[in-house]
Amino acid sequence: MNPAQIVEAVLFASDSPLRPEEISRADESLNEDSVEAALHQLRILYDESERAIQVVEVAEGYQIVTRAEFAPYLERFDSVPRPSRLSGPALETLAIIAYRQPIGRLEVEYIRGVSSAGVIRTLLDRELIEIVGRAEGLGRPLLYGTTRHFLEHFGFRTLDDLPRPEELPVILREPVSILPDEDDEQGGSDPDPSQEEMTLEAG
Amino acid sequence: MNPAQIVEAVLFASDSPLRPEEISRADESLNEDSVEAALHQLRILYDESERAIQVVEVAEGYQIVTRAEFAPYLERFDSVPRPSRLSGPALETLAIIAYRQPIGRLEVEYIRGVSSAGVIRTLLDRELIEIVGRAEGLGRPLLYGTTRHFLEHFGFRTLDDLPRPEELPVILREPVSILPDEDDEQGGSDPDPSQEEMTLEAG
Amino acid sequence: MTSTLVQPGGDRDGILVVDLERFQGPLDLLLHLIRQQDIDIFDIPISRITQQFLKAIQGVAPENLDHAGEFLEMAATLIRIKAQMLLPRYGEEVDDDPRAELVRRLLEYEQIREVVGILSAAEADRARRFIRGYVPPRPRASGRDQPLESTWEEVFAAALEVRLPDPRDPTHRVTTREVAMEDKITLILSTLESVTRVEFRRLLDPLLGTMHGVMTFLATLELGRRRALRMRQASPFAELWIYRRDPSDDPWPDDAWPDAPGPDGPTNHQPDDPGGIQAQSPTEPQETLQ
Repeated sequence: MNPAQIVEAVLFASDSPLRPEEISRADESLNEDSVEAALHQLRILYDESERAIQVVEVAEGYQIVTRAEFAPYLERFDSVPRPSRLSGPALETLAIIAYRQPIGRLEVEYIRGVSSAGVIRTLLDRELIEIVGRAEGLGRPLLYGTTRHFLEHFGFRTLDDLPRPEELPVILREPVSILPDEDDEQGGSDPDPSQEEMTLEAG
Repeated sequence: MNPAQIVEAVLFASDSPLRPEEISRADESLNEDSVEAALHQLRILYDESERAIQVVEVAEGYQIVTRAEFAPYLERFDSVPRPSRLSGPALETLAIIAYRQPIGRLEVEYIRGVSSAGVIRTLLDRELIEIVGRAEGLGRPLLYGTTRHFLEHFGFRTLDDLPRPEELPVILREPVSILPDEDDEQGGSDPDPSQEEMTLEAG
Repeated sequence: MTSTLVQPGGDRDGILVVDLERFQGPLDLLLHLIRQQDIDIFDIPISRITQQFLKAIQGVAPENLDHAGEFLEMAATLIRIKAQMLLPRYGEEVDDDPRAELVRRLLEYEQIREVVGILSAAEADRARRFIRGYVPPRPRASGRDQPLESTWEEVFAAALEVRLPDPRDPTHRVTTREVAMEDKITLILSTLESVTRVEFRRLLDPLLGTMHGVMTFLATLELGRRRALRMRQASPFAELWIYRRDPSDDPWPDDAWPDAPGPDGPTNHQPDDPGGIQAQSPTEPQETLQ
């Protein structure tokens, strides 16, 4: 049994992504480094032998999944379980929580402009978000953050896979208005809400 | 996409074994014979490349499983104890149950302000709490209390050893009722904790 | 500088006819109006946008629109900004512009919409990669066999943090639901079960915020439409009275309620609720409304 085989067996038998240190529990001969090396070997093997499955890095771990180009074949089968897609409000709420975590419900609602208790409950139920603490101050409101399952659902390795706030295009913002010292070109009296307030703070 | 790749993808993603005629539904180019040939090809490929997985034929059709000789690794993977810590919600719930036992889920949820079924299950799973009885009244809800294992793990001889200093919230220190309206102002009306939502006049 | 777009279905004022159901909320609608007309976000013509916003939400029955209260609240905000714009401005400071906070929120919301696009694309891509369908059940290590690293100190620290929401503490009011008109209808109907008339103002809880007030008013109008109650106002800005409308009752009785409101009257809005705790709807996260 070589490490790549053991890693393959463990990944194959798991129903969720596994971190290298988790995989290494399968045998004393393994450690995090040897698992990483075996994973690398396995990825190359799958690629070179043109397999329909591949090893992907997701949710801080590794998982075997089918290659995207086989989706049309698989969608024909009732026996192939498909994850359900999230609604617009759910995606919007997740977007805010992902960038602003830890964040309370009232702040989410202010950013969205609509009440969000129901959608937050749905996201909690689906384990896409979790309660990560309580804020200080009045009533100590609950704070929410994204889960590992959130990463898995969207195929992200870590939260860093999301673009940083400054990388997000803001369509409404005119290029000139980004620079505060060019205010005058916008026509004098135009207010320029302070730039630092406009960007999301990743957290 | 060759037939062996399609068959591999379908077998991998299906949640039940599939017969060749079922597999052939994946693509018009396939039929029972070409699927059989592809299955044969796949079995040889897995054997020759010494994979940890194999294609097996069971009563209901074909499926991909890990080879028997890897079972010890998987068992070990499952059984190697993972040291773990209780999450914030689990700690809070355990504290409430420890001090207010026997206590039902709804009462825990009322105190915590959030649904607690999942975290109670975790604590049951860890044998830190157990079902100790049922309450009287509607639905006879289950009541939870801490286990011997709880006492052993945290180093208490009996529950009387739990510290109850002044700074402990009254709700945990004393067996006060959590039902909010048992004082005279309410004129002996039925307990109705939801009234804070609906009270007509601000206090 | 802006050419007003007249879309199919647009009326002769050039005001866009929009399908409100498409929008996630008032900010989404505002962004749409701004984007459609190529408006400079830093110089929003508040008067025009307000008019268009009101036109867009006008005539939509509240029960047909999610978040009707929030749309109305935004309309109120726009009208307030419009009024403030008419006031003489002292200096040209950013803070002086009544539109500044709205602009900030719009830009922030625009970024969120960008992120939604990214998440949506990532989700679609991920959905094309299938995980293993069948994983045979294997014996799982019992939780008890996992070494537990948590200490009593941690449990005790959590115990010290436990806070019971006290319903009589006005600084610690718990709201468990989003503002739903259905709740307000229940509130009004249950109030009118114990009394035959009530001042509208008494239905409002100043601690619950504008949205609850708007919803309560919408609920009143809706019940009026359903002929479940009557409204009476002696003169503009006078107290609005709401009367129970029940064919078996004298519609205008001299009830003692306005003179002697008992604490156990209107608060018992769910007299049939059996369990007390159940009424709290504990499956929902509770937070304090500030």
